[in-house]
Amino acid sequence: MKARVTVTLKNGVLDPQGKAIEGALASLGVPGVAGVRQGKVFDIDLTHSQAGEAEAALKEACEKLLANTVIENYRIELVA
Amino acid sequence: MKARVTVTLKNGVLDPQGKAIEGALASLGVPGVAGVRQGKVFDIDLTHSQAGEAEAALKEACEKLLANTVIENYRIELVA
Amino acid sequence: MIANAPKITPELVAEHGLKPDEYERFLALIGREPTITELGIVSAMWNEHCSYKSSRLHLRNLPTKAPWVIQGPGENAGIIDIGDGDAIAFKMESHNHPSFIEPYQGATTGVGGILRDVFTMGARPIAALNALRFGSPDHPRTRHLVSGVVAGIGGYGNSFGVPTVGGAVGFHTRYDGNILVNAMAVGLVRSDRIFYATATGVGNPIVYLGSKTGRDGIHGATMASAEFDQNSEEKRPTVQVGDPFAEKLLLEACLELMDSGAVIAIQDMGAAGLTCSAVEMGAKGDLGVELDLDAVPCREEGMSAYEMMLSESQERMLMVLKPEKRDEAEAIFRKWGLDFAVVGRTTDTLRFVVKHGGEVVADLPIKELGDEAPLYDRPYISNTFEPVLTAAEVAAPMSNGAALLELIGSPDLGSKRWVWEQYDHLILGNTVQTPGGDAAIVRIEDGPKGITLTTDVTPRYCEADPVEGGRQAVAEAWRNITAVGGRPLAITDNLNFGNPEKPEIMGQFVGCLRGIGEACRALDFPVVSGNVSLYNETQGRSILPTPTIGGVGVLDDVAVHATVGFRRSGDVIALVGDTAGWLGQSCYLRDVCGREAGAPPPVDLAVERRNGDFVRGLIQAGRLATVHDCSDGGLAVALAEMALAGAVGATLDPLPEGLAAHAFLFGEDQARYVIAAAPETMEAIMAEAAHAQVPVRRLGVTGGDVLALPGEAPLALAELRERHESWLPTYMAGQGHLTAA
Amino acid sequence: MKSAVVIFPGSNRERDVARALKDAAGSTPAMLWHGEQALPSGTDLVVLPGGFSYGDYLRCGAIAARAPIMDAVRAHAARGGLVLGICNGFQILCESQLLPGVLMRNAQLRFVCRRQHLRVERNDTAFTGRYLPGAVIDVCVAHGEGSYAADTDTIHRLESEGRVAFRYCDAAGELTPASNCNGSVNAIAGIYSQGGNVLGLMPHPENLIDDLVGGTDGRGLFESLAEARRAA
Ligand SMILES: Nc1ncnc2c1ncn2[C@@H]1O[C@H](COP(=O)(O)OP(=O)(O)O)[C@@H](O)[C@H]1O
Ligand SMILES: [Mg+2]
Repeated sequence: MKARVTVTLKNGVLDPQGKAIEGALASLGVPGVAGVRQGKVFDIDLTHSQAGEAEAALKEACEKLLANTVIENYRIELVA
Repeated sequence: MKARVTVTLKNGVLDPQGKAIEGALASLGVPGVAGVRQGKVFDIDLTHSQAGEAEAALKEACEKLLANTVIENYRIELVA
Repeated sequence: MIANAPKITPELVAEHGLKPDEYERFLALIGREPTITELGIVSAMWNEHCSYKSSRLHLRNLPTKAPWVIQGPGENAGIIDIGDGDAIAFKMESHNHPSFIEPYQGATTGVGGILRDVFTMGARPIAALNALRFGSPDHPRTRHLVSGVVAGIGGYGNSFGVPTVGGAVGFHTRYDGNILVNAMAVGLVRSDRIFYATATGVGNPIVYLGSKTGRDGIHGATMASAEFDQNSEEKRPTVQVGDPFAEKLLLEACLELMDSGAVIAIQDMGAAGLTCSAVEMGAKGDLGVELDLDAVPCREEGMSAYEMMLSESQERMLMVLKPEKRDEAEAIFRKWGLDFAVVGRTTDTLRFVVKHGGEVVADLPIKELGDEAPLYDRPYISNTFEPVLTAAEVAAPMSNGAALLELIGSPDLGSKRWVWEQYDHLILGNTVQTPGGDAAIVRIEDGPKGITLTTDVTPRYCEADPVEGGRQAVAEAWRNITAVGGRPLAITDNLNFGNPEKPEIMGQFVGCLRGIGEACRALDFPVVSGNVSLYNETQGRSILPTPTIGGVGVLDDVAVHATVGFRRSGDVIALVGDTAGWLGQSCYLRDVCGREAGAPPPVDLAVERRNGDFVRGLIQAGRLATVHDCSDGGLAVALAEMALAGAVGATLDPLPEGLAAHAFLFGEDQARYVIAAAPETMEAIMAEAAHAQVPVRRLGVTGGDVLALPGEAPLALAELRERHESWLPTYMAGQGHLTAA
Repeated sequence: MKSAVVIFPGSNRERDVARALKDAAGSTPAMLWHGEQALPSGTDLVVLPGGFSYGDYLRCGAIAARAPIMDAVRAHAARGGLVLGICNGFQILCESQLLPGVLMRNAQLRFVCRRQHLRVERNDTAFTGRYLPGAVIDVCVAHGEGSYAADTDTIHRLESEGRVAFRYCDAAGELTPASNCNGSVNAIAGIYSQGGNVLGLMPHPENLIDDLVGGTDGRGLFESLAEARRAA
């Protein structure tokens, strides 16, 4: 089974990376970019055969390690 | 308009971070994780009103800056 | 008149951390019910962090003056004169609570804040240090906290471009729920180019500079002063995120702006952001301030006046500018890509007026916000002292060598290389003494002058006897500077304690402060800046009293200094200072015998000075180049560190009679230095010492690749090194750990 | 020798390298803002210094590689002009495709600042003429993303064309796992362009130019440059 976990910054938390990229895109002349926020994705291979089990394991992975829940949200999707 | 750009490492490119996460999850006792690869997402606000224009701008952003196409692939999705 | 919604209820007042009588005091001051924005403002101004209401009374007793002190406490940083028109600005500050909640960002913003304090005064940062205290290594959060804090300190300092040249790391279960992150910054400024926070002139523009304002850290300052409880992990969204790149731009832009002659006054936005900075600038200059929040650059939409006044978004500054230089100033900031907005002006009303959306949302008497802040003479009780432990009451080890191996590989005494290798300690190309020595040495520009820096405190001594512990912290900082050959000039302090409303905690505070004051006076080592962090308690359990001392000294010729490592075979090793074999509160007692007991070693300040002056004189005369002070772990640990640092072993003479071997080797008597020099030089030194009535005792000779204690199997340096270097990396590689990204 | 140091907003070792150029190569460099379009005329050597050019939040050097001045640097390199990229400068050169490969996060996933031995792989270039063949020098590193990687073909080409400039090694010149401070492929610490006129390296020779501050093993690189210019 495969899954994708997407971790993004909570609203309101400063994103210096996004800010820098926004500035750079503007100076490179890419038109129409009004805001950028950067996050992470994790593509995960799982040995689970049951979706429920896989989701439980992923949730644990997010809470314990993948996301910094102080400032980040996460989303889990099973992809195959 | 909003878009999400996902940048992932090409197959075959070594991902030390993903490897380390895999190891850490194992020692934390999260079951069933057989592989992890880490990538980036960019959530982008656009002022474009036409999907075609937005996509062209995003493609330019990816080629010029967001992805290092030597080692990374990118994917563009318009979300709203 | 001021619109008043919502209604101010007692609950709301309590949520703002104001006690009922404090609120009454505020009501009396303004003569009407405050607006919510005003309540926010006063809660920020009157909390412990900004008002020093529990500590002010006692801080007044610290010596703050010396001929070389240019600026004592009260400005963003203290400043001392190091000659030739050069001055050093420095300060230390804590970011304890935020770092416990989010270690990486808590530490980054701590470093960012202290760097800003230094460059706000016109000084370019040239060095950073930090003092860290974590809980027991066995505590489930410790590894995560160490990893995040260290990565955060490095992440910010490395990117900003300042060398992190020293510090301290310790572990103790009393920090399990309250770690300490104390960061120190040191900057160089010409003594005629210093900038202050005092506004002057009526009608001058007040300018906002730097990053945009978001909802970060709202109530951060209140949080820093509130005791932790289990719910505090839910206060998470108040976490601030640091942006070292923005700070680097702010530094360059501010220094360029200062050079342009446009700046009248400057103040960084630290705790309680816009509120504290604006009030302080006005109050110091006996001026009123009017702010128009509609002009404040915001990162988020729909921010209220309350939120803007209390936001702790990082990398922001407030300045009063000469009106005629406004455009020039703006051009400089635009060049660096930073926000620049005129957000107010100085007035002659002595009122602090805040407008938002065309309405007045606050109108307060500006001086009283500071001057009339509550001041407490909190009751305190002196601690019951631990009895003196004699060596006979402390078990000897099976083997002194085995005990030494255990100590040198313990969490507190093991090498901190894993930590400081994550800090860029070499950038700027002036780090003459890197981490690993007694004090760091940083060359000033192209020399020949240098400064020497250290942070010190021994919390277990402070707990056992606050006065003695306070003295010892200052004495150790003085000694570390002396040990490299520096002339100690001044200190900054970071006073970390528990809840001052408890008389025994207040007793620790008062006692430590008395000890610090005595030592500073006796050693001509005044306090020029500092920071107080109280309420470091979780569920009623307080941290060990931890008054961290950051010391600064000067070297007239940076090439003439001493280092820790043995240099060659055949040198004679000697000990300066008397050894009674004091084992009370020693590392030996704690880490080998498993007891924390007894009175700490007494500090005789006159002896301290005599021994130190003697050692420094020899170094400065170019006659002595190998010196290490004796501190945690005593003589044996000092000798092992010298052997490891120089990769040259040593063989000790028979130990003195009449003193138990373990007391001689592991006792933590103060005012001692281990020195090494060629035999003929040492002979002359010992003769002079006898003449000057400084006790010096021959210990042995250097050479070989073992450390040979008398009557024991020699310890291979390789084994000592393995023990010394392995604890922290092994610990950090432990279960489930991943370095903070 | 006429040298120029490019300053990006987050550069932070530009003073260090300027001092090294002045002390060891006798060349006081022009300090060039990244927004400039052209190099001062007659520039022999362009240096991209260490730092965090634009905060380096995306990929190190990615944004800097697209700065206006980089077109001029490319043109200079194409003419055979000398270009030296140190640390962040090396990352920028790779992102600009003036050099092949990428610098990934250190294998241990931590920033590393320490003294580091390097093996000088050849001493017949403009950058290394003053070193003895096979010299082992003691300099320092200070980076979080310095693990050199490239596809096997590229590595093969670099190796067979003698384009590896420096490798991480121990004091004896041996390549050991412990001496490879960031897990770089083949312990690569620095590489040359095909023409040998562009050098990128992660370590900081500019911080080792003074006996008082750690040693002088870094001087050779700057002295070599000055000498190569005199010979040219
Ligand atoms: N957090 C830190 N940051 C930088 N350097 C550190 C840190 N912790 C310890 N060090 C360095 O390690 C060395 C030993 O530390 P310590 O045992 O506290 O020294 P001392 O006993 O002489 O005060 C010192 O040079 C110190 O600067
Ligand atoms: Mg010391």
